Amino acid sequence: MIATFATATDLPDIAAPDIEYALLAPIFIIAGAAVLGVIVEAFWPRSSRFLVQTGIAVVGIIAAFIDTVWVFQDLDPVKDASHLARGKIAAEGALAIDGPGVFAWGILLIFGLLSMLLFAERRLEGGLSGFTGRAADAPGSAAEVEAIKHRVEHTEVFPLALFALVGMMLFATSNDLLTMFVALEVLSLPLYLLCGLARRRRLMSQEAALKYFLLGAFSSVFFLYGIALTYGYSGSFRLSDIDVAVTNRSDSENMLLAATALIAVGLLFKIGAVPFHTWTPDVYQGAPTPVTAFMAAGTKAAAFLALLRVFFVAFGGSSWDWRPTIVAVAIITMFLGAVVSISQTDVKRMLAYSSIAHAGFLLVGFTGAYIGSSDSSRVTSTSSILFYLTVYGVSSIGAFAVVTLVRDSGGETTHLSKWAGLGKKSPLLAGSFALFMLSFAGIPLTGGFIGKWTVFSAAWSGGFWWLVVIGVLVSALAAYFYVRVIVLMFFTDPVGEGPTVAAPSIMTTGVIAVAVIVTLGLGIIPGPVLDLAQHAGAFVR
Amino acid sequence: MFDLQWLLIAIPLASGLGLLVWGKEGDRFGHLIGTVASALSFLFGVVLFASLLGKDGEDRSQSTKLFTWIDAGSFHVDMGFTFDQLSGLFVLLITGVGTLIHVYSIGYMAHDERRRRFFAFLNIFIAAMLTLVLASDYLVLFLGWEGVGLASYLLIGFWQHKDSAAAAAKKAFVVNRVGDLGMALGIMLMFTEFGTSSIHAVNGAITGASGSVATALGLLLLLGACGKSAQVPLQSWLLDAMEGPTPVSALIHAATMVTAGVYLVVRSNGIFDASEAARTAVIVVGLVTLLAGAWIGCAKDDIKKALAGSTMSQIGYMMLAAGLGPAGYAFAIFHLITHGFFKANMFLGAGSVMHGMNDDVEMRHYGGLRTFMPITFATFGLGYLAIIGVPPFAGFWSKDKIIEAAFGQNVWVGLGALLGAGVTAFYMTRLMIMTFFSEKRWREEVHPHESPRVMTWPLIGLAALSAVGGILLVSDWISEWLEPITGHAEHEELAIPAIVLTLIITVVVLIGVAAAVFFYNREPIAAETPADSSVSIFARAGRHELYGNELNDAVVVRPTRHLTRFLVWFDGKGVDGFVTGVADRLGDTSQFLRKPQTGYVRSYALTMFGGVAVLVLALLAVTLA
Amino acid sequence: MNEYITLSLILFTIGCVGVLVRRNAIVVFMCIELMLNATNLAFVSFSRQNGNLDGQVAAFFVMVVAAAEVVVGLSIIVSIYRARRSASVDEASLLKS
Amino acid sequence: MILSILAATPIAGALLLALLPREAAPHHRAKYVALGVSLITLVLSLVVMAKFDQDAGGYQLTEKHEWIKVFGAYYSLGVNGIGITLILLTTILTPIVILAAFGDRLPDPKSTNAYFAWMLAVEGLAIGAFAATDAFLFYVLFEATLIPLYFLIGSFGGPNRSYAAVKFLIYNLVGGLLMLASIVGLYVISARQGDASFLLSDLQNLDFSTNTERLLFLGFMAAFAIKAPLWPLHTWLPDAAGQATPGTSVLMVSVIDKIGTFGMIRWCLGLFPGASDWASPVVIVLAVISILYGALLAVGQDDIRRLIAFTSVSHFGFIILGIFAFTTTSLAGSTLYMFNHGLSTAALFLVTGMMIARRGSARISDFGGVQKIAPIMSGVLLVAGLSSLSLPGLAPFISEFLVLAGTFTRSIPAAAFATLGIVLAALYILIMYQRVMTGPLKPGNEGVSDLDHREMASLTPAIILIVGLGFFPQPLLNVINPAIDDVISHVGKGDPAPKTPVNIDDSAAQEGGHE
Repeated sequence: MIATFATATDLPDIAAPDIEYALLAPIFIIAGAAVLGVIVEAFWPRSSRFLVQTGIAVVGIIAAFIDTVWVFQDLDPVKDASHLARGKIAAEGALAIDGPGVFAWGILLIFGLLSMLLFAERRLEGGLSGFTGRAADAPGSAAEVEAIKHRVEHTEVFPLALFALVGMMLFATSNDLLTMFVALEVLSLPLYLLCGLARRRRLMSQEAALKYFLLGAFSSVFFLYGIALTYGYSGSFRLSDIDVAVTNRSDSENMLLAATALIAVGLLFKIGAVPFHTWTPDVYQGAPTPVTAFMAAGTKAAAFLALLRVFFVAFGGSSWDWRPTIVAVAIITMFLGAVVSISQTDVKRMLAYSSIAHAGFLLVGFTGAYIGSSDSSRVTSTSSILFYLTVYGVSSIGAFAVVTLVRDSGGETTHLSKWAGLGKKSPLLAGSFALFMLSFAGIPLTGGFIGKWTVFSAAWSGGFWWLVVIGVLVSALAAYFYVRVIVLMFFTDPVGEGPTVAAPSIMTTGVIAVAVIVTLGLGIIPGPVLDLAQHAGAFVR
Repeated sequence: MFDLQWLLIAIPLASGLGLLVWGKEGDRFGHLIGTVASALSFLFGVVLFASLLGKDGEDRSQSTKLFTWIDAGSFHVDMGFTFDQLSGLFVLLITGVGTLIHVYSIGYMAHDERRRRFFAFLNIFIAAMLTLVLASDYLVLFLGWEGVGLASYLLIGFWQHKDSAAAAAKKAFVVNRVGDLGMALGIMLMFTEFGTSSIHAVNGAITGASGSVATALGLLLLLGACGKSAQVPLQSWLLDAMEGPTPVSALIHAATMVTAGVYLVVRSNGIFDASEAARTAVIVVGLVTLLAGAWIGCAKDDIKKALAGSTMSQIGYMMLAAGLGPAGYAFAIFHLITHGFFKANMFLGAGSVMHGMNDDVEMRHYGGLRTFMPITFATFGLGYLAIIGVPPFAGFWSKDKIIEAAFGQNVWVGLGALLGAGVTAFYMTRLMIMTFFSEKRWREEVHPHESPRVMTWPLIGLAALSAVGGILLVSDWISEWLEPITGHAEHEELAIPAIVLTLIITVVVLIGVAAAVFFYNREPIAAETPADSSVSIFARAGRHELYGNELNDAVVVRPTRHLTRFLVWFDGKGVDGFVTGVADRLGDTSQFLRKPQTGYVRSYALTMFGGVAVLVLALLAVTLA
Repeated sequence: MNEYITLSLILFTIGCVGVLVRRNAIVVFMCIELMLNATNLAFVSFSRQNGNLDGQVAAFFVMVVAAAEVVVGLSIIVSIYRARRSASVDEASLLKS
Repeated sequence: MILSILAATPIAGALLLALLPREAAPHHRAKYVALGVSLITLVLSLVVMAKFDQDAGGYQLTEKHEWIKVFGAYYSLGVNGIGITLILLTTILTPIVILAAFGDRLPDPKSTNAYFAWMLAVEGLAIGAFAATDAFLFYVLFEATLIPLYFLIGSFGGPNRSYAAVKFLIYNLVGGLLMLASIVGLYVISARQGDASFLLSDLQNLDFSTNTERLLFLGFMAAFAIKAPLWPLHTWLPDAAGQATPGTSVLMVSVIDKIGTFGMIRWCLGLFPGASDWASPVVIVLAVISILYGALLAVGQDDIRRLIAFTSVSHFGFIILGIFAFTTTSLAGSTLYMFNHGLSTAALFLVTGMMIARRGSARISDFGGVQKIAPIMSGVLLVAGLSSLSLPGLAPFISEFLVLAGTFTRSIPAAAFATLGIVLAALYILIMYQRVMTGPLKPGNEGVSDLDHREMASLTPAIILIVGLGFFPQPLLNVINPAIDDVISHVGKGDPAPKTPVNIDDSAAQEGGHE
């Protein structure tokens, strides 16, 4: 008894961790919004729930964004850093609230906002959202019919999306591998579910969910094992500690390399790099288009931030070991994405392959591994990728928004042949889609061009001029199929009565408009955003 | 006053362009304006020439700079003209004969609804030809050179609705282009060598340059001359050129343009004096053409083509003379002028005959026309006497001098020239017999009649000139007149006295005449052209223009056509095929690479697993390496 | 010490092979769970080796995550099963090439 | 400022047209708005010409604003003699093209606005590209011109137009992207040597290692060699020209392709003189091949538009030959050639386009004897054709001769082979003219009417310029010469001196009359 007391009293008192709430506020806001959404889900009357959920999500994201801007502004530069870096390690070292991370928060929130607006579009399905009424019902069953009759809707999509957003934000800023793993799951699990919730073509949607889930889990296990090996090697999850262990490494080289490889697997899977891309086309095609947009923009951004952080901070010391391999991956990814998309007949699949190709271009910037120097303000790998992600994310959300509007009796018509003559039917819509295509192709006066330019310059700065040459050749190849779509829309006569273009509500229209403006604006005056990305500086260790 | 010499060119040029743009309203008096323009130019030329006579030797070369034509980088060309003894003579010849032919054409083209355009083209020709002879820079000369080529193209093809005419026009232009190739390269060489292409400067500085440069320049210019003057090997276009209206044949393809080559050689005497080889080449070309032309002239039954062959041959004489150097330049020009008179005269005469014979050119359908068109006969006869070189007519003096000079150069050359004289006599006599003598062989629908006055007066004028043209030689006036330009040549003595040679020439000429009479006055001439098989090998070769066209076809035209066909194929299958081939391969690759996307999640997992393995191994490999 | 790592590797491989060869979605999923637990074993043994607790903490995190994964995974698989009356992963192959 | 206004005017016009309501035939408004805008631009360009000081070399009317700080890219414009010549060409041709295009029958009658809007866009972007003195700005404008042309070809061309459009775009994009790689390289290098800057003046002060310079040069050259089609990269041109409307072809061949040759002078010679010198032998050989190859293929064509396209391949060969001969004479010739070729090709494309529209076929073998019923048309075709075979007295002769003469001083074989081109030129033009215009009227051509007043009005300026510049090229050459001297002195290769020079003034004095 006494002993127990004694032991009890002897216990060292656990110091309460101090959390920089001010810095982390954006995450908390989104998480709070998500939780609030769950509560609303429980208590709010069904009739007006959809609107309330939309409101919560939108308001939450906007608030978080404003706060993010604030946080970004008063990140104080790090002393005695070899090169410019802002921010600090927070939450007991779990998170690094630094320039790139917060910038990533910003764009993630923007992507989230735009996607939420697409989620909330209800005019296309006759007053219902694009998500299935009751996921539990088997497709085509009586229950489903009846659910549609009573206009049941899954309003959980909003909290789910918000949770995924939280995961992404954590992923982008997590400073130790364990947090990173948790964040990875937090962002993945809701997406698995969201993928299965399409209102039309539910079989495909569920299949997409299943594939995404199984393969995602599979990859995250490798990621986890990589973490385990790293931990075994360095005895810590902290990126900075790992860095120390890596820089003055002595023995058991191979274990470190295996760890590096496995961690890379998890991250490359998320960004959809070859040979871990196989899920991308199927999931992009099967998932509800708004979800696809969200994934395409958000997941890629978050995953790339994590990739940069792990490899520049933790494994920066062994960059000469992993760079050649990543270069190979980059080349294969660019090439396969570009080539295979040539023979695609489905718009969403084609966009999926194009996203693979873009992952390749982003990897080119990444392998440059040019982290800048304090004296010159040259474009660094980090800033170039941040800019590229911004442009690519907005453009692809816009593109998918356009996809939601081209419909026939069976819902969206994603088969390319149905898109013939769209330019005659509605020039504005086709024009904006063409603009996104040109931006993907990297034609000047669009943001995509500046993006390509930045990643290539980063690669060259890193000494990979020949990789740049390969890159430009592949982008010429990639341009071919974007151009094909334009030919289809403008120069080809419609088959039959041609596609019908649904009249969207202000929300989808707004999304497309914003996407167009951003794509053009970043093409003509990219200066401000580029300066922000430069201002973000390097990662904090 | 010489500062206004550009007016010589400007007047006909303005009139020509004006007539072109004027439109239908101009049809009524377009021809008059054209004629007046040419006449004005002639009168002004006479005035200038007269005042040139007034000056003493040094001032007889009057240059003016109109404006700077080209000044780019280190290349500088002035639009400048030089009116001197040589160009003066040409101005008179061109505008004089030109005006007469304008007058003649008023009648000849009376019934052509495009007469206004015809006169416009004639004026443009006059302007271009004057530019050619007045130019004081080789590039300006080239401007006129190609200008006359254009005019000849337009006029040969004037009756464009005839395929043969259009083809002949194109042929003339293209063959001339080959010559111009030489000209152009020559001018470039001058620019490279001397930094200028001013005629005076180049001919002055040539002595400072290496002999090879002089030879190269000489040969390149000779190539140009061959093209313009239808000398072997670029002779083939001239006979086809007879598709053009007869006044054109008279003015361009007999009197003036075709002699531009001779002018070029004489004008470039500095260059040719500096290169023995170039001169020899000129002589050879002249001699060959002389005989070839004569040969062709003997075999043709088409009156215009017979005359064209004779033109070739006569220009051969001039070339030959020009090739003799200072000894021959003056005589070349002399023969050029006299030939201008009598050949224009005979062409117009032929035109007058055709006018009376419903534009039939086949001599075998003529015969006995002397009574029906006496004036034409008379004038033509004078021309005939002049060309075969019967004293005292113009041709006698000029040709005699050339043959004499040829013997002075080399006995074989002399013999060739002599033979040519005989053949000339033969074919011209044949032509006279078939046309004006012998029995009538007309188609029934034709009613021969004399041409209107407007056509006969020019004939008379030219006939008179051909008769008295010889006076230019009185006390060697022409040689002395041209000496400042051509340089002095002391007259070397021949083995035999000149008078004897003259006698020999006359005898040879008479033999030629006799032979023709013997052959063509014995039995009646067949109204139908005998088949090739029935005539002698010589006649056959002559009819086919010594197979020049066949040669061109075999050597140039057909190979080019084959090459073109091959290249078209190659461009499609080879160059473009490569590009499209790459595109196709990419398409196949794409189809192939989408196969692994089977849709089976386990195969995806397998791919990923393989990826993991590869990645790990790759990293290990990199570090081991 | 290394024996534990070896064991975890063996378990991991077994799970991996299972994922690759089994048809039934449930079984595939369980194989993934097996791999997760193999990882846990690795964590714990490394934690022992490095002499700090982080690895064991990690193991707990992984369990929680695994639980969450089960929830999501099963729900998806069940809905698929309802739709197709089969949980074979090979039948779900509408989306391809 | 004036240059910005000059470039912005057509762009603004294009936007205006895009905003105008799409009205059904006969869409007068759009046409006249487009014509008006292009005429205003012409006037503005004349103002620029007036402000331009001919005797002073270097860049004038410059303006400079920071654009993208991180890249060191500036919005920086300025013209030298070469730039202003080509700007003038653009502003002169556009009204001609627009006026001639009034009659074009478009696949979709409601798309007239778009048709003319794209044309104006091309004009504006081209002017910008000619005036840009910042490599990045130039690249952006250079590539941007692809988009309007792509739509012009793809939406308004013949039956096979979309293939031609895609081929055009991809071909040029490949070149453009290779150039992009070089642009990136320039950025990295200039950033290493201080603050990044894309200003021409700053780039010219960079020092490259030999290999770097050559690689960067190749990137630029690839883009320009495809744009100004140099054998064997030419195959996109015949297809594009064969499918596009005449107006589009003119804008493409006469204006946009000139950016290629222009770029060789300003950027290849300007930034990489050493590498240009290193590459010149190969380029010269390719240029000579282009001259003869293009001419021979032109002889072999039956489609008039493809024929003209191949003649352009040949002519571009001359231009490139002159550029890489590195003599003031040939370079001045090339620059003048760009202007003249623009005019003569425009006249050819437009008049043949009118013929083709009347006959309903572009096959030479379908025509015959048209001269009888359409004398004016045949006259115009003849003049345009003669200018294309560079007959003395017409503008192209002077430029071609300058190119050849300049090249001759550098390399006699090159010049000699190139000169063969003038014979072939006579072949392809005269054969075409003979088969189309002369001979008896071929059945099927009865409907071919002569030019109407609008068409004559559109063609006359071109013809007048072709003839006028044949006799008085100096106004242009005076503008060009100073710029050429700058380029050559930058490349650092003087003209070869004459071997036995003539003391010009001495001989001139003698020419004064005394023998």
